[in-house]
Amino acid sequence: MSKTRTLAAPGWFTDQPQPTLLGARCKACHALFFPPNQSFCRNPECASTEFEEWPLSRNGRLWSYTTNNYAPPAPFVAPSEPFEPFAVAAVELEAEKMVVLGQVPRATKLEALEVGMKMELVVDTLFSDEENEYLIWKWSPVT
Amino acid sequence: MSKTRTLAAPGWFTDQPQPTLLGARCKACHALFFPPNQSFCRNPECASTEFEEWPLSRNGRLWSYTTNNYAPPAPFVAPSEPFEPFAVAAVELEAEKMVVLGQVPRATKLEALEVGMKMELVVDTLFSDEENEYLIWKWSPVT
Amino acid sequence: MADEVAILGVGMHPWGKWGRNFVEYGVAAARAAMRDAGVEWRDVQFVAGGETIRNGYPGFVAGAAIASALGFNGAEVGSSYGACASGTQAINLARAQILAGFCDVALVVGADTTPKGFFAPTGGGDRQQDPDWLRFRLLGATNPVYFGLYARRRMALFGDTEQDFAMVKVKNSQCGAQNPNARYPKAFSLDEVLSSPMVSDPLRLLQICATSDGGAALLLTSLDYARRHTSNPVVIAGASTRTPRYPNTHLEMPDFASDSASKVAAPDPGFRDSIAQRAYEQAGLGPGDMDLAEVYDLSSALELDWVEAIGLAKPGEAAGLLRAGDTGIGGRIPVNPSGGLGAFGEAIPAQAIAQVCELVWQIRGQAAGRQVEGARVGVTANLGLFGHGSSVVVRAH
Amino acid sequence: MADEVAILGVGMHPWGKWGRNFVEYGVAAARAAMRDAGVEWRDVQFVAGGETIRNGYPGFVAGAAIASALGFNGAEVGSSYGACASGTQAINLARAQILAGFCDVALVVGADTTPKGFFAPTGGGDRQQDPDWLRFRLLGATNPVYFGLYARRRMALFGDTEQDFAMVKVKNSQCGAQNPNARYPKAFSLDEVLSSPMVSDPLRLLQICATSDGGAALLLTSLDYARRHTSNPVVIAGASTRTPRYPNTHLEMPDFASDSASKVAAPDPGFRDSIAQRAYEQAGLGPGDMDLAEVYDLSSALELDWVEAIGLAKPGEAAGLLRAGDTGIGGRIPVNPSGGLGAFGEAIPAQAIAQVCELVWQIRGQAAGRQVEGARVGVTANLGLFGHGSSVVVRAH
Ligand SMILES: [Zn+2]
Ligand SMILES: [Zn+2]
Repeated sequence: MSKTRTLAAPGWFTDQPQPTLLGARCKACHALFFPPNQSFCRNPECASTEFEEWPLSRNGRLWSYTTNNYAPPAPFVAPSEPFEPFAVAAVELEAEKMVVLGQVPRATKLEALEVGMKMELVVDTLFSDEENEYLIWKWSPVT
Repeated sequence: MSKTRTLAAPGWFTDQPQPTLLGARCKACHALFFPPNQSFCRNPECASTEFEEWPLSRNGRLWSYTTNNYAPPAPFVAPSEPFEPFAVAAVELEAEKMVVLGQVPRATKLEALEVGMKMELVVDTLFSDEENEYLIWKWSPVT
Repeated sequence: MADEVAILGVGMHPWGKWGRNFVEYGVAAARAAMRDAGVEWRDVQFVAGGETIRNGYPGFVAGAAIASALGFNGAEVGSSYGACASGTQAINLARAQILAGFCDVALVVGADTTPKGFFAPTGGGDRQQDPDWLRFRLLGATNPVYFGLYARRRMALFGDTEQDFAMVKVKNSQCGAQNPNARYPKAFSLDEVLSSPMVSDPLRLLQICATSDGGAALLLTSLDYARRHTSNPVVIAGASTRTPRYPNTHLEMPDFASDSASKVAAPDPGFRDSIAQRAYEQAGLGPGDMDLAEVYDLSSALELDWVEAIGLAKPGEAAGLLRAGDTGIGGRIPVNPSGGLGAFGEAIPAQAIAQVCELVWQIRGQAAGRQVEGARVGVTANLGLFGHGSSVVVRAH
Repeated sequence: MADEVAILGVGMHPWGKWGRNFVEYGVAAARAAMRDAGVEWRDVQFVAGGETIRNGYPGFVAGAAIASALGFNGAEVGSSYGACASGTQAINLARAQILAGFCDVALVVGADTTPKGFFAPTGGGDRQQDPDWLRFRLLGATNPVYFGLYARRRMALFGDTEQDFAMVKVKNSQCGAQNPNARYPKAFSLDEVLSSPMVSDPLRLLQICATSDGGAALLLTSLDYARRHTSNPVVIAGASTRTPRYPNTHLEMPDFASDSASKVAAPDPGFRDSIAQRAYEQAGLGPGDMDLAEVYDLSSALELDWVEAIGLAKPGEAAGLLRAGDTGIGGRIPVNPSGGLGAFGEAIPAQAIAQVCELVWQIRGQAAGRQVEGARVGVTANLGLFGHGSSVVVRAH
């Protein structure tokens, strides 16, 4: 039986029609936020509490990267046993002038990463349970 | 099968040879404390951290009393279903110059209580599970 | 006498059971206080938050959580916790920052979102070392049990009656019915109070305060800053966050026993009587100078204890004041003209701040429907678990 | 320039993994600070506690819990929380109480008992609304992940090397080996650091700070009071508990993203650079006046970020200072002569206070084995989750 593909963070990203992070844009001052679940506009000159969904750039430059060589504690769930190290990337989006974190797909070797390189958003498995394959956004080098 | 009689607050009271609350007495300044699990002498003129077990008076005067007409929330466990209201007493110990709380046995009617009356310490059921009858100190009018 | 700071603005989010995030109430109260003061958020230099321990990490850093929601403006920040005294701790923090010359404009905010029913100990598990867990487990000693013990003690010692206690609720509910921020806008009759279900004898459901969602805020400034905005500021003349002196011979919630006075004599005054005394000393005023008071009516009967503890009546004489109408609107010394916790319910980090809001509205003459005529100076009193005294003296400048 | 208070006494409970109640460490540190000051507990008028959120109710009311264990003496009390900045919030509270004239003698205490391993979010359950829970769930973003990102960024931007980062640890461990209060009394070699297991590339196990049990305390007094006890008090000349200005373009732990600067321009200076600036302003001093600094080396590489943020080097030049030996004992501006968090580990409410303890010992010339000769003035810097800046300037009077 195939598992249900389930977004691990509904509303934060989509894979339709293509992998995209969903920010929130203040309806009053147009300030952008990610994650999108904002109750208040955090621009101190703006008292708005109304936001609209705002897709973020799908590409950016690698601001920095690192690894988890040991399994993080719960509530992290490893996708496989034994634990395999993986990389985490921080990517700078030019238009949005912000840096967004994401895991790097397991297939990408650490040696393939370099600060400043072009990265693109992909959607990949976070972990699976008996019924669901949970999906998450990740940052992958542009090939 | 008979249940094991288990003290619900070991070290705070005994039923041998007779029901008695066990305070802690500071070895340096002789200040008394209840409950006995003190790490520091709370007399501000004393820096001692050493205590000895000190039995408290078994009798006192009823300082005040009240009832629980509704079941308290967890971690309270009612001894029976449906919940039966019960009284709680605050008893003043003359020698110790302190007031100590305790439940009143279910058999005692509220009307039997009067501030100032003589009370004595008894040991009674707090609640039971499949293996244990948990015991607790209670205050009962002297008959 | 201590130096004074101005309360240039006050604000609340109405209290109730709204089920939203506590930050929403805090932001609403803060914005109301800034509007009331005519001060912009960008001009606020310090944010003092009263913490809530029931709302995850944002609750622990309430000052920063609310500043972030308002939009970080580079202000300095602090978050304070002292159970029901948290609000006074936050006031005391902000007041001293101003008086020490570190800032001119400080925002004090408290807000909470509360669970339903009795307050139970936070967190789960078998916590044999936690006295707040053990009092429920071993005694079933809920908060109303302590209120019942105090009430019954008054009946035995002073001859107070169940009708006296019910009259406190009737008096305060008349005020609450006139307060747009109160949770219960209903004036109860004596009969309704006395026919509500008994909870902890001699106290009935309508005499025991509920848990509420709500928020309250103050905009505090230096006197110099205030004078540029208004010709008649209301000021904080004294504030107390005092702890007990050992031995505290009063049986305090959530303890199993009072301290023993067998080896060290009980202090005089005792803890409760000492709390407002500290605020009076700073203000250079005494109980006789007060025009009104907001006190900690967790139960109707407890208001009478506090009327005595803050020196408005001698021990045992508070019920006499009540019967004479002295503590009602129009009386000699109105107590809880806001409606008190009986009309609001507890929103822990907000309640000590809300007491100060009411004094400000009264002193400005803005308490329509519950106005204490000629109010010029008032006092608040309050107490948090584990020895947190709380009292503020507020006066017209 | 702001008014000053004296640090008449300092004290610690040694840091380690003792597994006892945090109150024990707090009481030991407090008693050590009072002994150091020659002040009796009965003379303490205010207790400011840094809270711990991992030790149940007593941790939330740390000020009262420690005052109670010392024996309630009627002092006023406050408990402050701002994550790793909690200690500076407590200092700021106590300092202002003294400067506002509310008291002459105040005790500041922080103590913690920590769990083993990585810090994980507090509490259980499925907390889809809690960013501190979600960062573990969705990203596996432990604290070392953030440290690794910052370190790799330095390598790319400034040409720092893995050896530079390891040298920070080597330098600090030499100091820690001379500090009787440090948890790790061992001077590590470059080889030992570089052969320890990789945790978050480029950072290895010996470059990432552990979680510790420990306590630290200060006895603060008015200058007048201090002069009656000593002819040369050490004083707090400035302290900062600043929040960011929006947008904060630095990627802060535990966030998923930095703020966007697309609609509102990033402030200048940025958050980290603004923190010590506030303390310098109060002190009327600048980075060039400092003789030493204690900064927030959660990782070895992070020390370099802080050396720049507090103005001891221009951006990108901190590794140059390190290589030249400028930040070691005997260098131009020694950094973390205590051994830093690398040698102590994190005891959250104690660490900002411990930084001040070290500055006092250094300024008094009591830091045997790690003494910075001629130390007269120093600065601390630190940061707590959710926007809590922390910095203190300490100097000989
Ligand atoms: Zn906006
Ligand atoms: Zn003793």
